[in-house]
Amino acid sequence: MGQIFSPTTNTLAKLSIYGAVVVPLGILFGGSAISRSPYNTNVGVTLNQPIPFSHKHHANELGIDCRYCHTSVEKTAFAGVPPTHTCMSCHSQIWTNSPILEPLRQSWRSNEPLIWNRVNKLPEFVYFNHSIHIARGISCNQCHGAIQKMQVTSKGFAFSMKWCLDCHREPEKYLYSDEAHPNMTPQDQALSLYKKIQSGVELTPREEALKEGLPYQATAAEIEKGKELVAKLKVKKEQLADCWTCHR
Amino acid sequence: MSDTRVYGLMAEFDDPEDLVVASQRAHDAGYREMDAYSPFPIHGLDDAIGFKDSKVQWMMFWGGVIGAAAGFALQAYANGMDYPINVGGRPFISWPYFFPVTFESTILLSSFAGVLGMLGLNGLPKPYHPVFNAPRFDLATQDRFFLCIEAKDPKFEIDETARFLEGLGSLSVEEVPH
Amino acid sequence: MNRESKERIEEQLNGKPLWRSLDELADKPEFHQYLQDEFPLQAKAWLGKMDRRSFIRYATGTLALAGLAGGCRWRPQEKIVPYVKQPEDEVLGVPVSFATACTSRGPAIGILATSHENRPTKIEGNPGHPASLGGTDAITQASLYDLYDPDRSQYIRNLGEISSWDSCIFAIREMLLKQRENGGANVRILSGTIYSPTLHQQKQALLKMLPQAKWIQYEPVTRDMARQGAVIAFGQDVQPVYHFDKADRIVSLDSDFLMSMPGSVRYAKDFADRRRVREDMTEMNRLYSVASWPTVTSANADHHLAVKPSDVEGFALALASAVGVSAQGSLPASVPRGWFDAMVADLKANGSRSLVVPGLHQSPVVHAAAHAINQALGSQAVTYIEPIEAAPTDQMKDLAGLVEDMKGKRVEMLLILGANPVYNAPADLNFKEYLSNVLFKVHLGNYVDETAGECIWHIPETHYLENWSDAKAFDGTVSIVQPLVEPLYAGKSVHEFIAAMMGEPKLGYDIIRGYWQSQEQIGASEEKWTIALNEGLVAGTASPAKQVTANPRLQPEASGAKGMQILFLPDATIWDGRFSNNAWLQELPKPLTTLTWDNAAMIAPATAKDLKLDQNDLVNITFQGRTIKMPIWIQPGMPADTVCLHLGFGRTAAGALGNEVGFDTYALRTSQAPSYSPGVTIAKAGGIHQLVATQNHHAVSGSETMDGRDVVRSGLIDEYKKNPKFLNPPKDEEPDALFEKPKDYQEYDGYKWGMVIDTSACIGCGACVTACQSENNIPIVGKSQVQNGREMHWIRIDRYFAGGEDQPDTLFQPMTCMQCENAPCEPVCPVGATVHSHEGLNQMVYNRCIGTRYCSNNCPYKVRRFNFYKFSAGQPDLDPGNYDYPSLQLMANPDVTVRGRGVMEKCTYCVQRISAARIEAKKAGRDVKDGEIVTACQQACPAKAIAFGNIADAKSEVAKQKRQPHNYTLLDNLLTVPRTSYLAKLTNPNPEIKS
Amino acid sequence: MSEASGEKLITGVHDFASIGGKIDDIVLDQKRHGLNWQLAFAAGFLGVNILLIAVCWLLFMGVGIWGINIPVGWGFAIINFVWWIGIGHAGTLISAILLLTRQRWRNSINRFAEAMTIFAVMCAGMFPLLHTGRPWVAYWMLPYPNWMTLWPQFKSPLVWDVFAVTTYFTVSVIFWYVGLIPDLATLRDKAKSLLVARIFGVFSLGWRGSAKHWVRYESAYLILAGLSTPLVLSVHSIVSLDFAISQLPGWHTTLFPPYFVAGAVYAGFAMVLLLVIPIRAWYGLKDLITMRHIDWMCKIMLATGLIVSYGYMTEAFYAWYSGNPYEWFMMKNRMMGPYWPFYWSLILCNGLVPQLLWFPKWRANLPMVFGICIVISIGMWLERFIIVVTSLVRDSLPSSWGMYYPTFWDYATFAGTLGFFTFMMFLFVRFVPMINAFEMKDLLYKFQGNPRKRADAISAGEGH
Repeated sequence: MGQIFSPTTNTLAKLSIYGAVVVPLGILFGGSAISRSPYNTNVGVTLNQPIPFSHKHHANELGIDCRYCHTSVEKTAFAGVPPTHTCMSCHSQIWTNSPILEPLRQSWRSNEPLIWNRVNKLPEFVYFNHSIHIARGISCNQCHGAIQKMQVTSKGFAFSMKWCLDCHREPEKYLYSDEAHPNMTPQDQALSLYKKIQSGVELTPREEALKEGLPYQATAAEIEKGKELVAKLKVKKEQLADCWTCHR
Repeated sequence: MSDTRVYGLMAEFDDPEDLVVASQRAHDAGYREMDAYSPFPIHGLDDAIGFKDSKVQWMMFWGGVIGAAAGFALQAYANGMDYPINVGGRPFISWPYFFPVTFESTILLSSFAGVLGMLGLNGLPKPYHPVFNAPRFDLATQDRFFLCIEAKDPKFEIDETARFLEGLGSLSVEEVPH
Repeated sequence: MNRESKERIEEQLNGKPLWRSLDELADKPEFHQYLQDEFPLQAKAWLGKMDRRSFIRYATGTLALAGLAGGCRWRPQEKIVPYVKQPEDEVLGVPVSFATACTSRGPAIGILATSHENRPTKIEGNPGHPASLGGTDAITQASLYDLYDPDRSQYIRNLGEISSWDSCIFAIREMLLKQRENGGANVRILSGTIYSPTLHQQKQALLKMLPQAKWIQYEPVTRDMARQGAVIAFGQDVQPVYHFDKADRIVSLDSDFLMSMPGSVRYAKDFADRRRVREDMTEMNRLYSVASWPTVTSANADHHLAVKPSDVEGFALALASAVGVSAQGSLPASVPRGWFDAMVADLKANGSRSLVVPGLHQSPVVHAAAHAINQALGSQAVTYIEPIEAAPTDQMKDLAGLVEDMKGKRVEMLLILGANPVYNAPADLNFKEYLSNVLFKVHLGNYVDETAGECIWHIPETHYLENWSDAKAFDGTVSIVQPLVEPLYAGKSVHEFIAAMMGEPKLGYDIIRGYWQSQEQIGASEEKWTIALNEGLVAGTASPAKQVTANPRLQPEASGAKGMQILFLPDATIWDGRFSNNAWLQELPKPLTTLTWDNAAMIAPATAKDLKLDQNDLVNITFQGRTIKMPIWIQPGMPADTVCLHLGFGRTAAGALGNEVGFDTYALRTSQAPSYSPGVTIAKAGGIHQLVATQNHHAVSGSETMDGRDVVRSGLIDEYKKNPKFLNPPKDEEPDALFEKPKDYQEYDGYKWGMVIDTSACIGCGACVTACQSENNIPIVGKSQVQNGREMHWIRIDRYFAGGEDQPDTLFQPMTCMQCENAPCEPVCPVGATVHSHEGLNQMVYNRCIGTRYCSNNCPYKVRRFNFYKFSAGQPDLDPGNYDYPSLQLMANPDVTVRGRGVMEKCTYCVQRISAARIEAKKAGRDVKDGEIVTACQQACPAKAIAFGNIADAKSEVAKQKRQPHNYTLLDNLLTVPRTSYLAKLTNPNPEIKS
Repeated sequence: MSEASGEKLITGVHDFASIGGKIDDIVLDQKRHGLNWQLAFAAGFLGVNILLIAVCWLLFMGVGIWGINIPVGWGFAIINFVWWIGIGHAGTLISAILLLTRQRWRNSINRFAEAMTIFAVMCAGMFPLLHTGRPWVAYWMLPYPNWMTLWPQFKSPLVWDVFAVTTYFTVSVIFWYVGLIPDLATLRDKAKSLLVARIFGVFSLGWRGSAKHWVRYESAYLILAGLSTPLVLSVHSIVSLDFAISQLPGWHTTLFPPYFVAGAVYAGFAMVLLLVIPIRAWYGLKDLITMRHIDWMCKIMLATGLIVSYGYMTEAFYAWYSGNPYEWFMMKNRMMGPYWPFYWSLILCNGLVPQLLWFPKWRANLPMVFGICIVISIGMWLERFIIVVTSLVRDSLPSSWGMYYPTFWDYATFAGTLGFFTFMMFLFVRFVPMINAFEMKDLLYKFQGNPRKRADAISAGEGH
């Protein structure tokens, strides 16, 4: 029956070819972009808490040691969340009638625990141990971001497996010992960062990055030192990246 | 000197051999911008209209080569470099283990290259084409055989060419409008 | 149901910690309201929910209970719930362990109970306790499940209706006052055997208050016979304590001292210690077993004879006269003369280092004879002590007396404390019928069981992990039972109950402390008390040996009985039925039979042929005019013309899991013939009942199936002395691998974990299986799934027979993941969910597994287990009963993922324990010490047959054992290079006896 | 192929138009599809629904609803997978290998066989996916960058399967479609209504039958065939490696690849015949799919059947000759173990019954051929059952032996895929030209010259 399509259909045909290439790629990259965005990872997303607790104020401005509240951080897997009692040890004296602390007092009176919204969460099948990381001098900020800057606490990094492996595969890039205080225990080193920030002493680039909660590229020299440290601490790199180190 | 009012002249035959002969003579007569149409491939028709092309073969060859390289590289990178894991004490990179996937990717890319190449070179998909304007052209996919000398051929001169085509023993000669 | 009432209650519940709230709630009207219009089960379900809430409240941080939910964000926001005031002694995430004692089976076994955030999660043996020495048995391991059992009694009930403690105790007091008028002549108290000094004292006090009252003890499994035997032999009741470490030649007269006697756990270790062959230690003891049914003990014997129950007596008497005790009785025809003479000679030759052990269910004469023989041989391996029961009596007689009184309407008030006579009293007493003559009946028990159903009042009893108490072990040593957790429900301990009943309500602690205040071993000293608690035993309480002399008059009683005989025995896992609802024990394959979720009439293959019976055939068993119908199980090693019935099944009020499992054999048991008797008839009833065993093939070596397979290796110690490598012949040609291991694995210089299992020491009891189940959150799957080969146990005990079907030698081989260095499972996994660690572990990563099951197909040892359903959530047919069930969530080990549906799992060498130890060592800047990591199976093993450690360290125990000449790996022809290896089984038969 | 035999490939008097008509009208004239079609299609549709139910229940409950267990980790799912893949192979073999070997007789059945391949592979492809414990993460078997930095484990035969089957499917579809383009163009030009014309127009991509097109077309088509040949051989070899790579007695054998391929072709041709015999009758295609075609297919079945039987013998012989107790026990267990009836009916179905095909008169007897094909299909399924199940139930350690009892859901899923296959086949028959029209015209021209000329010659002769 002669011509059944108009010339424009040729253009359509061409377009459809490009579409067949572009659309799937778009979906692929779009999807992965979303999955890496805060929408999925919650990085930097703050949650409503019964009390707008500020690490900035307590850890940085007041300079309270992390271990004052997170008592078991260098002893066990869990850092530990402070019982009401810990808060009350100060707040029975100061801010005793500030309205934002009412939930705290309420909890104290009624013996009802405060119920916080969890910010940092690993899947059930990942077994993370705070104490050993602290024992290697890994600063809190390495994983939790610039805690001392957080008015309301939020997630510092997306805990992706790749991100964990970066360090577990090449610990020498992340392990360091503080030149300024050579005979400080790793535990103290891990937690000394904040004191330095408060005292405003000169920070090394690495510490600067930690302070800002940014990733840091170790220099060749630092990596060399890191290697020595790895050897000194008898860190078994291969074993660090074995599945059962974190999954059981 | 060519003619822009029409796409070309279409001669119809009812026998494959006639078409081959006609095409041959048209070619001898110096026509170059022409094409022959048949419901099934006819041996020698391409030589008759003086057409040579082996690009498809080469595309498929290179498709295969790339497929093989990519296939092996993927495995070597994934299991050998990016995340080498000991499975049952096997070597990280082990070509016998990697052969099957390499082979399959070779075939896959090669056939993609072939088909896409074939369509591309043939300028398909192209739902609209002037030759469909020829009134009886729908028989070209059934039981008739056509020879079309296109207007863009320098030697094309509508009456002259029409006469030439009729001289080839065609059943009919018609103008193919744009 | 009534919505707002439920909400109101939930509010109040959220308000306070669980344990207090329940008690208080029980009195609130809306609570009754709610529970009436709710089925008890559902009521339980949401009461359960509270467990979880309160548990979350107590356990901050993430605990891996939710299984493999995958890491997506569209999940409810998780909460963190810290303490208000944190307990001084608690460091979050660090398990604490307390010394206490398991009294589930009566006599105490010292244990160390591990607790995570106030939840007991694991039970281990107490190395310092004589009855444990660090080992446990399956029942002790599984007693943890009893604590969290969803079907435990949770409310005080009056005629089935929820009631309150106050109204209950008020009613009892009222009745008691009335009864006091005539000195309590119409009051009876029925309890289980008393091993608790404190309870005994309370008993005396109560009887002082009610001089005319009677206190009866009854348990289906007693030592009545042993008691009578002792009286025959010594004129007084004494109890033997055996010292297998001092015994070179042992004769077991139908006893199962390795598994089902008080002290078995200890005995197993002492026995096994004498069978651990090393290059430099080739002296073994020798065990002769004369058994009326195949037990773990007879399976471990160097010489074993299967004889009818009644023939044991003849054998004992013959042996007695052979060693010079005046006794009449001739050797039964079933015992080969040559065999007997050789044995006697062997015993005499070893004199004081010989030992004869009678079985608890054997007749008094056998016990008496055994005592006499031991004395005649001057055996050093047995001592005699005061019985560990506080008040040993003839329980069967007392029970009969009680029934008489009930019959004569002389009983007005009956207190049943932790006993279940309605179910387990002998059939001829018709206990249930006459119980209805009693007006006022009170039942204190863990479950709303058959007896509770017949009583006016029921009070939930506390689990031993919930209460204060004390108990004697097999040698008289007293342990203080201390609680690890407040009672989950409105439970009362028997001590608290009696105290309250007598009008001086006290807390369990005060009662126990009060008693020991008056005992010189502790007295007022808080220090001694603390030591007793920390060490799990009261120093200096072990009963001293008594000097007794035997001059028995030994006359045959039962011997020479003709025809088919019936034999009643406690079940290997659920004992007398008290553990019927314990899922772990029900699913634990019974030793030798590997039967699960059932009991059966065991007969010998020969007998089966005579009676033309086949496996699973239903038969009518008629004994003394009563008949029950049950299936047949044909068991190699059973004596001919004997049918062996196990007690404890066919319960009707055990709980969701225990009801209607197996067949009630108490229906045939009479007070005259509680253990064995002739005069039973078996007739085919038509139809079958599918019995389910985890190992269906009686693979007998030399037979078609074992033909040429190099699976278990065993041999004679004499051979070994000549050529230690005789079980490890050099291969004619060593096949070598086609490929080379990756460099960094060859060069890795860290730990290399490995395991050795000594099959000479392994007694095959199955404690390791339950220990593993408890440690690794292994779900149970139920009968139908086991039948389909889907049981989930990570370690199994393979059982092989050698020799003929009638009296086969038995070989046990515990099978776990072999952690092969060239693991066949690994290369076939498409997603790398099972891969190799540098420390040599075959890692199984649940969260990566997509469940192709290819790894299992390719595993030559078939030690991988697959979650065909969401077993951890009780699918498809065990809901409730698994880790999604609120109360059972508390039982889960937080250091191990609870596996979801569709993933493969297997033994991990307890990697969570490895990780913990490794991290502690790293923090301390040292290496992990040998013995610092103990796997669950190794820890539980009473015979200490398992060694685990770093094989890279030549000085480690495991490395030493791997160097033994009789160390071999399984299926080494496949070049899998397993990290788990075996020490071949060596036996020490009497060369004089030609089999 | 000699002229003489060649002529027999088209019977009756035909010219280009009439041949085209015979094929195209089945699609263009929808009234042609009568009760036969409706019944067959209804049966297929029922099967599809069964499949849907079975799959939903599976996804809801888990693979536990099947009979699989430990030790038998693979049951019906893998058996059916191998069986379906095998059936697919005949299609590729016919279209590719016979094209390379210039077997002209392929032309009338290749389109049909290729369609069969595609649908068979669809059925096959479902099973490996469904049989995983967690199908929703089965995509982890594909290599894609992710922030777990995890990849498929390329040493696993299952990953090879993924690549082999997807490649096989893609290439088969391409090959089939390329073959269709000219015929779709024909339909476009013959269509009565504009709509139909446009639909075919879209799918025929504007094909004009130009000589230049034909040149590239033919070279591409030929090389595709050249690629498909090793492909089809590789696919079933790789499938057989699922077993051969493992250590299981009865699986761990180098014999598998060739013997699997032969078996595949065997089963495939049986299936082609099962479909062709009724359809050529229903749609009056006896002139184009002639008895000679059927005869040749029977001969091929006979040949491959003999190869397969030889495979069985070799298997038994080496089990004994190896002197390996595990292997020898495995063989004895197949013959005399709990599944002995399956083994011997396998020998009957695949070894003995097909021997009837030696006799031309049986090959010419359509009901008989049809029956034999059914027997062979069953036999080939049994073969996979024997390989998968009997090897697993009795492996190295007697302690872990078990049994395998398929459940209702196993059967339902299998029946479902059979239905799905029928369903697709009959949709194909209705909406796509089931015989390659342009090749038939070509064939006609090659063997008979231009039919019209011949007709003129005859009439001229009469003129005298």
